[in-house]
Amino acid sequence: MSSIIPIEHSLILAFLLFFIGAAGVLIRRNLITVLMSIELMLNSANLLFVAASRQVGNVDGQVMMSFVVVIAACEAAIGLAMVIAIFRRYGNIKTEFLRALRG
Amino acid sequence: MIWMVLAFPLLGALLNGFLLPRRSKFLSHGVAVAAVGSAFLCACSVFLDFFAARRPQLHFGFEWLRAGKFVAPFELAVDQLSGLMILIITGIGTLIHIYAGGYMKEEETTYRFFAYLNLFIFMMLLLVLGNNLLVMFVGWEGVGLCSYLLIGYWFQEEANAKAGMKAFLVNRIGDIGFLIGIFLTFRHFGTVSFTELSSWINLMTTLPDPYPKAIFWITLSFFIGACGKSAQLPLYVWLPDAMAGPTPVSALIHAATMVTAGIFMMTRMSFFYYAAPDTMLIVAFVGAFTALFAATIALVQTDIKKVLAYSTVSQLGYMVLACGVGAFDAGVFHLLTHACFKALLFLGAGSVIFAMHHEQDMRRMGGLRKHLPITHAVMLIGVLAIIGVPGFSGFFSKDEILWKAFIFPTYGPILWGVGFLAAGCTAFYMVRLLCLTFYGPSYQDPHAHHHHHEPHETPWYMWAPLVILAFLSVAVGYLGVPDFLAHLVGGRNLFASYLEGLVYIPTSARSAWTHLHAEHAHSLEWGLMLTSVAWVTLAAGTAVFCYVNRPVRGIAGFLGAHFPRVHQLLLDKYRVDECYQQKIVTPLAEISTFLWQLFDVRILNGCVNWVGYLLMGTSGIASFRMTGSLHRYGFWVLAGTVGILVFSCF
Amino acid sequence: MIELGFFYLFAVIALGAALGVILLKNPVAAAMLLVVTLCALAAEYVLLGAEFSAAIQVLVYAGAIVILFTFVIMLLNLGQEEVGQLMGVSKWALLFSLLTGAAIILIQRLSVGRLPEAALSTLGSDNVYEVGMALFTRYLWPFELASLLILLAVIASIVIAKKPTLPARDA
Amino acid sequence: MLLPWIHSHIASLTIFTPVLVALLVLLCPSLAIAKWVALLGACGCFLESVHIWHYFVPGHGLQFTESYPWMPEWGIQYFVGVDGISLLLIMLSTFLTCLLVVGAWNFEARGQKTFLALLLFLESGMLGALMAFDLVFFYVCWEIMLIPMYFIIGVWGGKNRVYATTKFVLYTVFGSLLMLVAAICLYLLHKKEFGVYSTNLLDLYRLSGLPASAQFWLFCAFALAFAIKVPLWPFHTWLPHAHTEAPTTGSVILAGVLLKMGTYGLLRFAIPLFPAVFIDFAPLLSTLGVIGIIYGALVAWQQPDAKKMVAYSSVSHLGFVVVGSCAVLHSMISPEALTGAVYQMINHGVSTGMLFFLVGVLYDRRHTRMLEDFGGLAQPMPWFAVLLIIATLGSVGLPGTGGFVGEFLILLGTFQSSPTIAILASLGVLLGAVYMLTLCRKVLFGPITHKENTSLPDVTGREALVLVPLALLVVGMGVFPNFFLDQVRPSIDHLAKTYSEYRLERTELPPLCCKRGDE
Repeated sequence: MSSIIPIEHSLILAFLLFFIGAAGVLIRRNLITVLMSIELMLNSANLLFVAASRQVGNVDGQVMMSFVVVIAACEAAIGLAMVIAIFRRYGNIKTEFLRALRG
Repeated sequence: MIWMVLAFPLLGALLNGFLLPRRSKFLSHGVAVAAVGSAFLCACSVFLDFFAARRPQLHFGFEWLRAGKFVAPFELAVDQLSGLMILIITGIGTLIHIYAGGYMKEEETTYRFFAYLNLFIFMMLLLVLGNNLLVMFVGWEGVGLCSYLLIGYWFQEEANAKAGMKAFLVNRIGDIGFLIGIFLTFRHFGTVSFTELSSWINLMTTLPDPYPKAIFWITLSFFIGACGKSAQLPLYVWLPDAMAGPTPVSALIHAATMVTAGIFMMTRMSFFYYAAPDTMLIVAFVGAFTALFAATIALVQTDIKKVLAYSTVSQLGYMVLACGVGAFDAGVFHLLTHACFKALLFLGAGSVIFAMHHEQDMRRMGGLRKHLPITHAVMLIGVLAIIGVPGFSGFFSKDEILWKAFIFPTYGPILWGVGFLAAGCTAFYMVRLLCLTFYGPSYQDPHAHHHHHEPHETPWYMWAPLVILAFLSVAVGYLGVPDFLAHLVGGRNLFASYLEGLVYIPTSARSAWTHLHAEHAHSLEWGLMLTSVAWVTLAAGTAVFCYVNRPVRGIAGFLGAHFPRVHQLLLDKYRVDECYQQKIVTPLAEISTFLWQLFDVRILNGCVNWVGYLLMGTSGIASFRMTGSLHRYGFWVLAGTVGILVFSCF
Repeated sequence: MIELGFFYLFAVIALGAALGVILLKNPVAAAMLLVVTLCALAAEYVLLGAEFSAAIQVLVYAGAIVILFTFVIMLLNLGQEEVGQLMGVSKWALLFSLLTGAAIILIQRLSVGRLPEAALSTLGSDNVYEVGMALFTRYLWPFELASLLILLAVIASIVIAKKPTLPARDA
Repeated sequence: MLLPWIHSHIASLTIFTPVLVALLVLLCPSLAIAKWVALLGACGCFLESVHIWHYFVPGHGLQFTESYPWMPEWGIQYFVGVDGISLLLIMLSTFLTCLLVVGAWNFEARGQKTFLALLLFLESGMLGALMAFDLVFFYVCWEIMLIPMYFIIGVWGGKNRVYATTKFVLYTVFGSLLMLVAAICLYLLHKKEFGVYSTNLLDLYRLSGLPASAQFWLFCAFALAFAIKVPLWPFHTWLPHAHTEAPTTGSVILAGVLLKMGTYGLLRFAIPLFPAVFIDFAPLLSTLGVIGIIYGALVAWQQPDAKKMVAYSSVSHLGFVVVGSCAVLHSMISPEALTGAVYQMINHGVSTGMLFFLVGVLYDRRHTRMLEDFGGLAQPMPWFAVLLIIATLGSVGLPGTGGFVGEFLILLGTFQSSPTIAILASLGVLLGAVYMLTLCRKVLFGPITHKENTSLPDVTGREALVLVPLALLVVGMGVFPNFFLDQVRPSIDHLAKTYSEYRLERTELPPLCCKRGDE
C-alpha cells in the first residue's frame, strides 16, 4: 500500500484545509472561533508532514507532527487564557475591540 | 616633631567633630585647648631646633600628586618665615582657644565650634609650612573653608549663612588668581616647589633680561589671590560681613592669622616679586589705597566689630603696601605686631559684647570702664599699640612701613602720604571706639535693663589671655626697633636681621636698595617719625574732644551736620556692596534664569522635541493603514504570503 | 483503490466539517464539527500509514484541545448572536476562491517533476516503534524541550487567566 | 585549582557575575532572600574587581585579556581586557553597585526584585562596555546598558517618567546608531587595508591609510554618539529630565557611571582611532566643554529643584572632563590634563553620586525636592549636614577632596595648551561654588521655615552605610591621589604621548603569586 495515495491529493487537501482555516481567522469576529480556525491551519500543516514522511520514507515528518501537536496544545492553552483575560477586561471577545495597535 | 605640630590640631578637630559630639562642653573645650597647646609646645621645639641650626629644614612626607611632568610632594619647610608663623598661629591660637571656652559657654554645640577651630589651625599650619604651591593652596582653601563654616556657625540666621557664603565666594575669586598663578609658574618653570623656584630665579637674574613678562603675570595672579585672602581692594567686601561669626573667630581668623595669609604668601614668593617691579607698584598702590579707604569707612561705623573689621582691612593694606615697596621684613613685622594687638582688640571687644549680652552697637554702650576695669586696661593698650604711640609695638612696625614707602623710588612720597592719612584716620576711629565704649555715660537700651544684669567683668580664663596679649602688644615691638633707633643703644633691627636670609633680593635689586638707604640721612627718618607721631596725637586728640562726655548724637552731629552726604556715603561703605550686587550678581542671576527658562527649556529642548514632533507627524501620515483591526492585518499578511508564493513559482 | 476511495470520503468529511467550523454561528456546534474534522484527518493518517500520528491526533486534539475550547465557551457563556457575527462574507468568499485557485495552480506546477519519488516500503510495519525510536534517540533534546514548553505554557496560561490581585500602581 | 581558573578568567567573571546573580535574584522565592543574594552578588563582583586592581601591573598595556571567537566568519570576537584607562572606572562601577544595592534596600515600590535584577544587569552591561576591546561586543554592551535604565526610569520614576525615559533612550540611540554605521564602515575599511575582517580594537588601532574625508565623517559619528552620552553642551537636554524623573538609585548610577561612558568612549575610540581629525576638532570640543562648564553652572544656580541642580552640575563637571581630554599640546595630549580627566570621571561619579543619594534621603523624608521646602536642616539632621557639606566640597573641588585633584590637573594641563580655555574653565570653579553653596545654604542653613522639618530623623544606619564610604572616598581621593593614579598613570601617559599612532599590546597574565609592584 505504498504509493496508493498520491501526495498531490494530500497536498490539495492540506491547502484546502489551510485556506478554510485562514478564512475562518479572517471572517470571524469571535476570538474562540478564530482560535479554532488556527487549529485547522495547524492541522493542515500536520497533514503535510505526515504525507511527506510517507513520501520520503522516514518518520521525521511524523515526529515533527507530534511536536506541532505539542505547540498547538500550548497555543490553545495560552490563547484561551488570553481570551479569558480579554473577556474580563473588555466584557466581550470581539476582535474589533482589540485595536490598541492603531497607529 | 614638625608632624606633631600638624597632627595635634587635626586630631583635636577629628575628636571634637566625630567622637565627642554632645558630650560635655568642658571636655570639648579641654580637648581643643590641649590640641592647640600641644601644637604650640611642639612648634616651640621646632622653632628652637631651627633657630639653633639656622638653616631651612625640609621635611618630606610622601609624594602627594604626580601626573605627567607635574609633581607635588607633601613636603614641609621650616625657615625663618614659617617658623615664626607657626609660633604666631599656635601661640595666639592657644590664647584664643582658652578665651573661646568662656565666650561660647552658653552654646549648645561647642564641639562643632572647636572642631572647626582646630581644623582651622591645622589648615593654617599647612598653609605656612608647605614647601610647594600646591600644599600651600590646600591650606589656602582649607582656611577659607573653616572661615566659611565659622562665619556661618550660627547658621539659624539667614544673614550669617549668607555672609559665610560671600566670604567663600569672594575668596574663591582670589583663589582662581592663585590657581592661574600656579599654572603660569608650572608653564614657565616646570615646578611648583619654592626651593626649586627660588634657585631658578637665582639663575635668571644672571641672564641679560632678568625680568621677563611672564613673571609680571605670575606675580599679578598671585597678588589677586592675596587680594582675596587679605581683603584688599576690590575684594575686601567679605571681611566686614565675616564679623557675623563668633568673636573669637573674628580675632583668630579674620584678624590675626588667616587674613595675613596673602602677605605671608607674597613674602614666601618675594623672589618673584623682586623680579617684577611693575607688579610691585600695583601692589603698593592697592595696599596704600586699601589702607586709606577702609580707614575712612571705619570712621563712622557704629558696630564695634565693624569698626575693628575695617581697621583690619586698613592694617592689611599697610602690610600689602610694605610688600609692594619691597619691605617684606617690615610687612611681616607688622603682621606679627598686628596679630597681637588686633587679637587683643577683638577679644576685648568680645568681652564687651559678652558683658553687654551680645549688644554690638557702640551707641548703646558707654561708661563701661567702671564695670570692666581689666578689659578697659587691655583695650587701652591695644588702642595705643594700633595707633602707633611711641613705645608700643604698632609704632615700630607702622613707622617702618611708612619710612620704607617714603624712600620707594617710584611715587614713594605719594604712597607715604596715603599711608600717613590712613594713620590719622586709624588714630581717630580707634580712640572714638574707646571713648564710646568705656567713657562717658551709659547709653544702654533701657528696655534691655529689666532682664539684663549690670555688665560685669569676664571670668579669669577670659581675661587672662587678654593680659598676655596686652603684654605681647607692647613687647614684640622691641624685636623690630628700626636700625637708626637701635643704634642709639648699640643694637640693630633684630627682626630684619632674623628675616634677612629669607627675603632673597636679586643682586641687581639689592645694590639699588643699599644705595637708597645710603642716600637718605637719619635726619629725614627722624623727621618723618616725629611728623607721624604729631599727626597721630592730633587725630587722637580730636577724637577725644569729639566723643568723650559728648551725647551720642554728637557723632552724627559733628560729621553729619557739616558733610551729610560724605557722612552718609561713609556709613554706606561707599555703596560698594550694592554696586557689586547691582552690577555683577543681579545680571548674572538674570542671565542664569534666562539661560534656563528660555534658552535651555525653550530653544535647546524645543529643538530636540521638535524633531520628535516632526517624526510623530510624519509617522501619523504614514500610518493611515494602521487601523488596529486584526483582520485587516491578518489579511494583508496572508495576501502577501500568497503573493510571494505565486510570484516565486512563475 | 479502496484506500483512495476512503481517502476521498474522509477528505470530503474533513472539508465539510471545517467549513462548518468557520461558518456556524453556534460555537458549541463549531467545536463539535472541529472534532469531526480532526477525526477525519486521523483517519487520513491511518491511510497514510501513520498510526501513531492518528492516535495522538485523536487523543490530544480531539480529546484534549477541543475539550478545552468547549470549557472556555461554556465558562464565558456567550450568546449566539454575540458570537456568531461574520465580517461581511461576500468579499472574503471571493478572496477565498481566488486563493484556492492559486493554490491548486501552485500544486500543479510543483508536482511536475519536483516532488521526490515515493520511497518504496522503506518504512517498516511497526510505525509506533519507529516514531518512538526517533523521538527518544535523535529527537531526545527537542522532545525534552517540548515538555518544558508545555510546562511553561501551563504556568503562563495560569498567570494570564487568573484574576489580577495586585492593586494598580499609583503614579 | 579553582583560584588559577578564576585568575585567568577574571575579566569575564567580573562581567558576567552580575547578570547571573540577576537571574538568581529573579528566581528567589522571597524578597528578603533576593536582597541578600543581590548584595552578595554585587559584593562578589566588587571583590573580583579588587582582584583585578590588585594584580594589575601598571605600564603593561592591556591585561587580563580573554578572547574567544564569536562570529569567526566575520572576524567578530568576544575580546575583553583591562587597561589603565578603564581600570578606575571598573572599580567605580562595581563599588557603586554594591552601595546602590544597600541604598535600594528599603525601596518600597512594586517589583523591588526586578529592580535589583535590572540594576545588576546594568552593571554587567557597564562592565562589558568598559572591558570590551572588540567593537561589536562594545556596541552590544553599550546598547544593553540602555535597556535596564529605560525600565528603571520608566517604571520606578517620577510623575513624568515616560517622557523622560523615552527621550533618554531615543536621544542616546540616535547617537549610537550613527556610531554603529561608523563602526561598520571601519570594519570594511579594515578589510580593505589588511584583507581580513576584524572588529578587534587593537587591529583597528593599526589602521593607517584611512582617507581624510572618511576619517572626518567617522570621527563625527563616534564623537556625536559620545557627546550625547556625556552629555556635551548642547546635547544635554535629556539629562535634567532623566535625572529628575529617575529614582535615586537610577540617578546615582546614571551620574556615577553611565555618563562616563561618553568620555570613556572618547578616550578609547574617537581619539586614538581618528587622531588626525581629532586635532582639528579638539578646539571645537573644548570650546563646547567650556560652554558646558559655564552654562551648566549658571543654569544650575537658579534651579528650584535640588535634583535638577545636581543634574545641571553634571553638565558642568563633565565639561571639565571633555576639556581635559582635548588639551592638545603639539603632537600630544597634555598628560596632566588627561590624567585629570580620567580622575575627574571617577571623582564626579563619587561626589555627584553622593549628592544624588543625599537628595534621595531628603526625598524619602519629605517627598519633595524643592529647595524652598527646606532650610535649617542642619539642626534636626546634623550628620546629614556633615555629609552634604563633604559632598558639596567634593563637588566644588576644594583641595583635600578628589574634585580638586581632577579639576586642578585638567586646568593645569589645559593651561599649557590654551590659556584662554583654562581661564574660562576656571570660572566654572567659581560658579560651581556659587550654586553648590547656594544649595547647601538653602537646605541646611537659615531658620526652619516648615514645621515638618523640625523633627526630621537624621541619617539612618543603612543610609550611613552608603554615604560614609562615599564620603571617605571623596576625602581619600583628595588626600592620596597617587594611590589611585599610580596604577593608571603609565596607560594614560602612553595614550597622551602617542595618541596619533596609538598601539596597545596584550600582555601575559601576571602570575597569581606575584604581588604588584615587584617588577
